[in-house]
Amino acid sequence: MPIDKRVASAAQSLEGVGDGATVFISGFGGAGFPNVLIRALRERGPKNLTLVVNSATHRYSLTHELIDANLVRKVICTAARGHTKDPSAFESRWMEGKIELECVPQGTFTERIRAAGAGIPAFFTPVGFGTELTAGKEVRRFGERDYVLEPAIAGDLALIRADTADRYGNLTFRYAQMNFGPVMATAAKLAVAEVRAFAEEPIPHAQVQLPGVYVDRAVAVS
Amino acid sequence: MPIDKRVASAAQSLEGVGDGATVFISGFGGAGFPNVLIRALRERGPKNLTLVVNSATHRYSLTHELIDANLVRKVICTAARGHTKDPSAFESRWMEGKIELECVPQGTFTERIRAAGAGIPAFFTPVGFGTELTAGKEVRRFGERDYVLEPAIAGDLALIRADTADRYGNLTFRYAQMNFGPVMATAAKLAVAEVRAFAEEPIPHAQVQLPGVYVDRAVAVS
Amino acid sequence: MTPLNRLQITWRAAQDIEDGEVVNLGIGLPVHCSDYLRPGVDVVIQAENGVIGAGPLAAHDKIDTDLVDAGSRRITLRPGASIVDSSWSFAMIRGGHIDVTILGAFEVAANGDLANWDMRIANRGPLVGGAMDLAACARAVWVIMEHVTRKGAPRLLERCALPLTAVRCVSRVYTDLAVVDVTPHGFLVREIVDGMSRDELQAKSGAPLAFAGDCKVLTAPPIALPE
Amino acid sequence: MTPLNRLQITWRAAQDIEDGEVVNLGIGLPVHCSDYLRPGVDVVIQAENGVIGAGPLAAHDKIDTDLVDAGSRRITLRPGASIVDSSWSFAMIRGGHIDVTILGAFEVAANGDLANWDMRIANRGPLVGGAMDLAACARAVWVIMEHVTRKGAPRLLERCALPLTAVRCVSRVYTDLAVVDVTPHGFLVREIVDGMSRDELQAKSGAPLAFAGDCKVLTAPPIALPE
Repeated sequence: MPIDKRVASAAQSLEGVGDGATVFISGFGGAGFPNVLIRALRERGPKNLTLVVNSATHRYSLTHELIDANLVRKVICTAARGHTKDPSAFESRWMEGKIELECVPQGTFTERIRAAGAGIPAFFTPVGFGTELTAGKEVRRFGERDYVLEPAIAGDLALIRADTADRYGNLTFRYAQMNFGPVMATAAKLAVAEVRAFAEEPIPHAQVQLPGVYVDRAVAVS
Repeated sequence: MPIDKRVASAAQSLEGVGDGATVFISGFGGAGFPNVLIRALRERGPKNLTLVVNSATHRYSLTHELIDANLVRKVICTAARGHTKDPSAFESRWMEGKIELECVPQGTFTERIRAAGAGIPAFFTPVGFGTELTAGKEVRRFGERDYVLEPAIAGDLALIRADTADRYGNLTFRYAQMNFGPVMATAAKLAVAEVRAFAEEPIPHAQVQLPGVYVDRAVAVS
Repeated sequence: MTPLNRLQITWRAAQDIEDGEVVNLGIGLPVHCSDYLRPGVDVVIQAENGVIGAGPLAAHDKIDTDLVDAGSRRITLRPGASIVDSSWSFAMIRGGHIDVTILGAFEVAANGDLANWDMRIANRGPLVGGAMDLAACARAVWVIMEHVTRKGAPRLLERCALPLTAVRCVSRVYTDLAVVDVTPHGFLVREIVDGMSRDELQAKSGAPLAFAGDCKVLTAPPIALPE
Repeated sequence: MTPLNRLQITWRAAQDIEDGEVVNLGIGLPVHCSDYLRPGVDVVIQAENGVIGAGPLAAHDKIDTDLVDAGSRRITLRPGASIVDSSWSFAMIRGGHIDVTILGAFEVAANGDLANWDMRIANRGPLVGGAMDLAACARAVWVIMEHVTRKGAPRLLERCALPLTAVRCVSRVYTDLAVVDVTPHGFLVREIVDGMSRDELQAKSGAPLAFAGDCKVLTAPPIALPE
């Protein structure tokens, strides 16, 4: 049967997602947030999620809705500070001890995700050495520098945003929309892309920015 | 001064390359060999080179000319077997003990190069565990699998082949020409690209396959 | 007793490739599996050099020297193909994104150990390429090989004698005489060619064989070998 | 004695950016350095979110919500720009491909330790972003900050009191009062504003200052702060 990864609705694209899932959510700097999928996930309502997302609260992302709905047990992120004067939904729950937080330097964050998708269980990095974010981690000297051993972060579900998808799941991205999307798709058991539009024809090979091999389902949202 | 990485000749693109350099050479499966640069390197004639190249002897590559000219002290590669019935220039010298050989699984080869360009001194991989190619290397169990610690491979010079370059050093590749080129460029102190042709205008951002940040010099060869 | 020829072994292996899988086919015999997929089966063929979606060989007048597979064959792209660099290609392999790889082999051990990269040929340099990556990391590793060596020595063994490619990786072996699964309890024969007894097959194997309750006859349509 | 205002500090730092460099400018004040490059200096501005070659802010009628920098500002691309994913972007940073990063800071220690990510604000979550990656891995890490806190406490210290961003990473500090190099022997003042004595500057610093033999007057052209 010819490969076809396009599905009809965001709800359908999340079939099989259950409680306790580790969920990647793409987006950075205001671009690439899969907001339709985030809302569909909230409506689906799986509990005890671990979110792996650059920012626990970004003004252009709907990530906070998952937190507001009490679906989230833990957040792994690089930015946990809200953007308003008052504490965010995340910050309130975190201070109350209801949500666990792991704050990770951004390059380590993306490399740990890439590592999971690339079959690497752990790698050494100079980033974070001597800081409290790597307290307790294994340290080793290579040459004249000190490095920290960082483990991969694998996930159950990746929600990413792209511009177009073809039937094979190949993706193109607009400008800075790419950010964490590609590596998140590689590291999740189920990778779902929301796209502006489906490409009617296969995307020409030189325009593909993420091979469909990594994308399980795609849904067009406009 | 506006950035301009284009140089007039292959000879000029190798200025500063000296004895003892570790040299990456791209190319795999018949595509992406920087043969004009390889010949220019032979003509320049630095001695005691370490070549980091997928194949010590590929029928479409001129790598063997560097070996024939006795410029090579060591080869790090994934394929050290010639393609003719008789031993290759490399194999003869290797058997005579004149050239050192490090044979590396291909995914480990490219990941070790990527690691150098990405600031990672070492990473764990499952590939090669329990084989003679990883004998003596540090082994560690993560979950239910055994992994080997592999170090980065950094270089002094990368010779890579691409299709077009613009003044900023941005590159495009044709089909399978890409292979090791991008990671090799990231891991070398001096990255030189030979291209079919210079692009008169800046390459549109979505068509750039390797950012010019990684390319120091580009030479058009046709 | 009619052993399968080399292309028939390839055909047999290809019958087990499932719709929608991502498949990497080893250099040499395994690449021919793409010619024998079951009707209607759509797969993505990954080549280590970064071609994701390799198509058939290029016609002579359509050859492009930049469009090659890992075996330097001039190929085409199937619809939906893309091309990545070696770093992505092997991240894909090592990360477990290849559903099946089909590889040639010299020896397979009863615990799934594979020896397929180094025959210890005198006076020749080693050649490992992507063999270790594929063997260690594809979700399923299938082997295509003659059941015995040219000298008649078994290739299914208690332990590999040749240098290993990867440990405990092979799940299934297709030979000219049988289809053999590698299970936690050792080799389990799923199919055996017509006219060969179980004892005869065992005699050509270097490790104990168990036979599946529903052990079938291994058959393949006639396929002529090229001259 | 006329301390530099915040934009003048930015201007001063920008004067030291060399032609052809790859530069990452921190969120907040440092991004303004791109407005004050010396005439003829051509650089590549890298943003952590993957924009390689960020240009000026987009005009109001040219805004594209997908074209942003790491600070969510709607920007443009300069000629020759490209865009990579976060994995490549941070590989570029961690791999030492950024010639200079200019960052804001709370504290800098005499050994180059930097504290710029966590002020320990009560009831707020931590925010590290790419600060640790840039501080640990850019070839040169320059800091822009007021010489003292709002309460008058020094920010140049023997040891940082706030949580570290990276150890031994800062090479130069631009303040409203001075330009200070971090050397193996501690702080070395290169420039000091007119009318301020060395003793006065020392009194506003929490670690010993040495003064360069050719210590100059720190000056900047008038730049009005926005309302």
